[in-house]
Amino acid sequence: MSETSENRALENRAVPDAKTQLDIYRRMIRIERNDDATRSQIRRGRITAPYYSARGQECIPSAISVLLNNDDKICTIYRGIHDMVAKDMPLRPLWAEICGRVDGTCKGKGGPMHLTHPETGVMVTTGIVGSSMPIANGFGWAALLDGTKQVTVAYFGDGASNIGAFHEALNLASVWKLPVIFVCQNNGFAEHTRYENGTAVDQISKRAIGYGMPGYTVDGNDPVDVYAHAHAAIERARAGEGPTLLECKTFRFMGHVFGDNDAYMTKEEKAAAMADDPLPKFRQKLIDDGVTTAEELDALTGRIEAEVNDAIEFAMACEYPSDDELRRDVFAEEIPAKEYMA
Amino acid sequence: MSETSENRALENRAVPDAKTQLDIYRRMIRIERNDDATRSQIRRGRITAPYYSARGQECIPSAISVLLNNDDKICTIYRGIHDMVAKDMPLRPLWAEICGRVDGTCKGKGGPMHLTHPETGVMVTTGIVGSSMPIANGFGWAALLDGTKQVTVAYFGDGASNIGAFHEALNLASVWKLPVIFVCQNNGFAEHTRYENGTAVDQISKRAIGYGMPGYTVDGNDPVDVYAHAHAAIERARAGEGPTLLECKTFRFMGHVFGDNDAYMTKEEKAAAMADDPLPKFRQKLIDDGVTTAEELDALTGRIEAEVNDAIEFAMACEYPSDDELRRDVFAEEIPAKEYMA
Amino acid sequence: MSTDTLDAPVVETVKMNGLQAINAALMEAMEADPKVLVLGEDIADNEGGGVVGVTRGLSTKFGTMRVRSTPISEQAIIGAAIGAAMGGYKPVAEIMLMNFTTVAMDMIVNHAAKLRFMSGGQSQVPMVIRTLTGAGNQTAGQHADFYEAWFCHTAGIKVVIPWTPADFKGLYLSAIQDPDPVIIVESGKTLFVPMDVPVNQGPIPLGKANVVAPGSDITIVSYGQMMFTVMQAYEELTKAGVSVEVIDLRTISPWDKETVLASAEKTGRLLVVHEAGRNFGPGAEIAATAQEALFGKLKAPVGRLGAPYCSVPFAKKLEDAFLVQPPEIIAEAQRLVAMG
Amino acid sequence: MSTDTLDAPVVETVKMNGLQAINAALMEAMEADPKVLVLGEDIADNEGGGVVGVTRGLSTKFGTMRVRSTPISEQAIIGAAIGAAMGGYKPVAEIMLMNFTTVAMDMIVNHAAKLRFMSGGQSQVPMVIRTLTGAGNQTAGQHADFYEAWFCHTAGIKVVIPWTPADFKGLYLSAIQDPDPVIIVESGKTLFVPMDVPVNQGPIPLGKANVVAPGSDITIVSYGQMMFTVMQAYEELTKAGVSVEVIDLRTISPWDKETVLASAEKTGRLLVVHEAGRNFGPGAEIAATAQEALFGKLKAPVGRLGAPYCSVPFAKKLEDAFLVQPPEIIAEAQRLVAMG
Ligand SMILES: Cc1ncc(C[n+]2csc(CCOP(=O)(O)OP(=O)(O)O)c2C)c(N)n1
Ligand SMILES: Cc1ncc(C[n+]2csc(CCOP(=O)(O)OP(=O)(O)O)c2C)c(N)n1
Ligand SMILES: [Mg+2]
Ligand SMILES: [Mg+2]
Repeated sequence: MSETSENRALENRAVPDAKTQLDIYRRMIRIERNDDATRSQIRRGRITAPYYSARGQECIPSAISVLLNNDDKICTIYRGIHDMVAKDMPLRPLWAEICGRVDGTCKGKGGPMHLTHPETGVMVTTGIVGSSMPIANGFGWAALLDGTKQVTVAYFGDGASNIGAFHEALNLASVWKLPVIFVCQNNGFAEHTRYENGTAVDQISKRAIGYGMPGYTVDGNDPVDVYAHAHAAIERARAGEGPTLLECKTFRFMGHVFGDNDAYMTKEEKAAAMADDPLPKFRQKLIDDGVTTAEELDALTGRIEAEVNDAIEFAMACEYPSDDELRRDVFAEEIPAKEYMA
Repeated sequence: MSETSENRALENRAVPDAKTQLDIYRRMIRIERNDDATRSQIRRGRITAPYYSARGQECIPSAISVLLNNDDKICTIYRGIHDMVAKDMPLRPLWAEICGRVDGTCKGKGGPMHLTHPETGVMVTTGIVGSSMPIANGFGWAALLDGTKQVTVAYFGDGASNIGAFHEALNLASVWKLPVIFVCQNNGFAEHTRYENGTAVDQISKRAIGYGMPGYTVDGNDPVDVYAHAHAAIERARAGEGPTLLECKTFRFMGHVFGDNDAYMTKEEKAAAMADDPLPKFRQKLIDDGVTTAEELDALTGRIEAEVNDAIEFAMACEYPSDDELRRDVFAEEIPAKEYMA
Repeated sequence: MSTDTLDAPVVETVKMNGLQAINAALMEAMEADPKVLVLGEDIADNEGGGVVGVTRGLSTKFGTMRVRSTPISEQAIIGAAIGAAMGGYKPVAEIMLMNFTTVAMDMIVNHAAKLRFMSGGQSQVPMVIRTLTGAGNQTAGQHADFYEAWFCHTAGIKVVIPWTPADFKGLYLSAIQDPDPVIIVESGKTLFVPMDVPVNQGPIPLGKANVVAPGSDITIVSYGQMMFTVMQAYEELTKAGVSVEVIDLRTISPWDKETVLASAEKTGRLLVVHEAGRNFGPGAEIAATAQEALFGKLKAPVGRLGAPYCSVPFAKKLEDAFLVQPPEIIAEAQRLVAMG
Repeated sequence: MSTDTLDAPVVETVKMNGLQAINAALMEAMEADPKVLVLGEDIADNEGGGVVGVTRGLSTKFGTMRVRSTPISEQAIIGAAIGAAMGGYKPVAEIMLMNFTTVAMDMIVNHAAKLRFMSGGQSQVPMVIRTLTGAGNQTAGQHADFYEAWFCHTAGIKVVIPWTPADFKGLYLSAIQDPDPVIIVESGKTLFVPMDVPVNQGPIPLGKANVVAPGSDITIVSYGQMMFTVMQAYEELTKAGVSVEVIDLRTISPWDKETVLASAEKTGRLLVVHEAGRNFGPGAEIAATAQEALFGKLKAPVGRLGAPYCSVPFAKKLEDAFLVQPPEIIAEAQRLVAMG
């Protein structure tokens, strides 16, 4: 798509091969099936937490995650389960967590907004707009000190690009040449506020100019476009050349939070956005390009549905955490029961 | 000087007429004489407060203030006495304040870092880096609601352009089209840190691109250049077209704070900067251009020195505030003596 | 939380929830005084009139110059409110949730609260900060904290946490016209439970506690949504023959020492209950003050109940354990009564 | 404040000021453990080694990858420290003055303090936040506040405020190796007054108070630069025949209840003195705890002295009136002793 005035168009556009495309699709459908199941469990009253669906945004973390190793890290936000699923976080502890069980990745103490799974690089999930970015820098600094080629991806929304933490983090990352990729999932809305009513620039990628780093506006619904730009950004980071800002344009089909009635958008714009649903489009392309067949994709979907169902059943069978958990993990050392209240 | 890539060069460069040039010079020499007196009083132990000299930066607020009306407002910072003096704040209450006397503009409770004088539009002086900008926006909003053509100038340093408040304030001002001029006095250092070691962009004015507002890098030691750009920014603001970012390049001759030994800069760069001292240069230009004579300028300086000396004498004769002041101005209603401690 | 409670019928006489009461107060204040402004994320009607609907209808009635939605920029929100307040207006700024005050603390603490003092009285900052918080909806560690103790410890800002819809109306009317900054915390359920509101509910003075129920054995002081829990305990204690005087503090800073101390002196026993953490919490100040003012006059030490020393947990079971529940209040009250 | 005190000779045995002691602790910690990092504004030697010189020499010795000067971006500073800590390092982050923690509260409170809990123990954030504050130099309303009460009220972060250079050395060594976030407040004069330091001063455990002087009539608890004032009062009180037990709290959260309560039980009287505001201040928690634990055992109410409810004023005369002075401590101690 378009690049900011300061940034030349991407010169070497990496193209995902057939296997990689299939892997991107696998991640996308895993996100979509998982999201669908989550909403259905909420409707049935089996989950009671607030839920921020990323339906419609599947392509972005999927096309990025195929370029990441297991030990590459992500810092994400309340609307971030898709980022984790794309990073191949296992579903059983994920579901146990969003159901508030002790076998959840955070023992039921964090819930969906604070899911954490260091084994797959899911380091921080935060509910404070803008806060994924400053922390991502710290992982970048650690990687430089360790002398590894690890990169960290910081995910955030378009609205988050207007908060102070964004600015401080991007400037610091650039001054320190940190291996961090700042990925803005621009879905056109911040809660109920339209992009242009909160953001004074037509493309968030232009803000990269102010930090002396490359910035690109990418079609977030096109796996090939996301892949090409993420590839360049990750290569740059691994080469020690510093951070990149990727603005990936997309849409969230389910509103801000489960139960949202979309009153702040028109039926037409929503319909237009949904017509650009990245999933069926990419599915068709894979078939049209001869990368795979409808049957194979259906089989894949079936396997993923089984994985999701298994995770749900696992979660529902888990125990709730003991009240003693309130005294644990406050500090490394458990707080003794007698001091509980103070 | 240069403009950012997104901003065309200024089209109609306003030129200060002879009278205006003289007025700019008057403000500059008033700043310089006042600063010199302040440092000498500190050396003599008659003032004990931390002092952030703006020696070298006289031109910026002087060339801007000739374009401001009395009811236009400024929000400035710890290094901001030059901004106030340029705005024609009277020197008696200023000196009484920095000497901690009850006749000071803040009754001795604020001191040099929090000088306030609404009668001349000196609304806020703050010691927190970056905080002049968000508050300036509020005055801008009030002016729009009042339907006046008042503008507000927010002064800040180059280092302050790296803090979150800068980002939030400039974005909001642009979205709301507020009549605010953001003036960065870029003196090349933030405390002891060189510009390029803290700031990831070669010109701060480029950050304006990220807020969809005009941004200019100006020679802060050239009154004619500052005047032209400030004129455009103020006209734009008064016309309801929104904010502008002006980066004015300059140097602070006296280091960060009184007593600074300049260990973090080279002798050569300091000498080079001082060779560009805006004061003697402008004085010579006024004489060369036939705007005035050396004698007239000397007489002006004499009058200003008398004003400064009068203010010092006034201040030194003032009373110290009563301890009851600790109970006053916490709230509009005075806290009763018996509740003093709680 | 439903977003539709604002549409519930508001009849001329009585029932209204907190959300409707605040909305009514804002409507009235904006109508009466053109200097009153409202700003915050999503607060105008184009953006749904606030995430839970508190500000619904205001921008349609008073226009988007007086009722402005903002970017997600809490420092800029509070900064704009400060400047507008100093410029002669009376802004009501929303920080969506109390945890998000953390990104605006400089503006609130170093500026809003201090500018009058630092300027020797020249600067006036008559603004209200509205913010919502409270556990009980499994929003976990970053969406339910009570930080009123921080603001009570900060000189120059008043702290109000109403319980009833009538108080919301009355305290909002006072806060908006107060010459100094006031932070009003909308505490969870208090927005959604309908109660009776006098038809022409006028201003209720800041700094005055409300004796909700008279009693003689023990004084229980609380505020915000914890008042619902206290009232449950009160019913049980009353049945058990314990005569409880219940005080709703309403304003936490400056708090109504006179009313609280007079009551504690009368009953001889004092228990403070809040949702904020017990450790270094607001109850500590009340207990410290009471033990000094009533030294030798109390029959038991001042009791304090508050959240344990940990973050707000996610799992419902843990959240229930985290929150002070009626049985704890009952047990603590009975323990204190049994002491002497 | 002179920036040259670091250059004063450090002899093998004894005298050292707080600044030199911290510098020695950082040197030792960085030498012994390659995971220790330092970051903050102006902290590397190119930038003068810190505004008052605390970090001088570190970057020259350990390089600017481990000792990094930062932009003026406190959120980014604390964020980078959090991520590095989770990534296996032990960062020591400087926030130049405590008032500037207000721009980083989200990172400190919602993240550093909570990540271990919210992740069910998976995330570890072993970091130290260093910050300087204190009135006495006419830096006025935005450069001298004590906010330790806020951090004590926040679960998951420890709060340390040393007085002596030896304590600085020992408490820093412990804090750097602590598995959890610790905020250490460098309190005004404590950086600049030389005192004796044991040559091989090792770690001093967090959470343990120090009984500085034994006594039998009253216990006075304090910390930070206010200890100097307390010691002046102590001398006078001793001369006047009042036997004072002085306790330097050192760690304010979690505080050493055992030592303080045992002392107060012994003397029967307790006075808490701090520079932070009295209202809703740290002393309230200590008083509230003591009145409960020692109900009926104290001969007088717990006394509290702290700053009045206003911003730090500029004029020297007002600053002196703002700060607790020895005569106030003496008068309050004698009042309490006279009570019973
Ligand atoms: C500091 C802060 N302010 C406000 C909020 C409330 N809030 C949660 S999500 C959100 C909108 C964020 O929009 P965007 O960044 O575009 O992300 P999206 O939700 O669209 O993915 C807001 C305002 C918050 N969580 N944190
Ligand atoms: C939030 C905050 N962080 C740090 C400081 C300490 N400090 C005071 S001035 C200063 C340097 C500011 O540099 P710049 O913005 O370039 O302004 P200058 O002093 O050069 O005029 C710093 C870091 C502060 N006052 N506020
Ligand atoms: Mg969005
Ligand atoms: Mg500078």
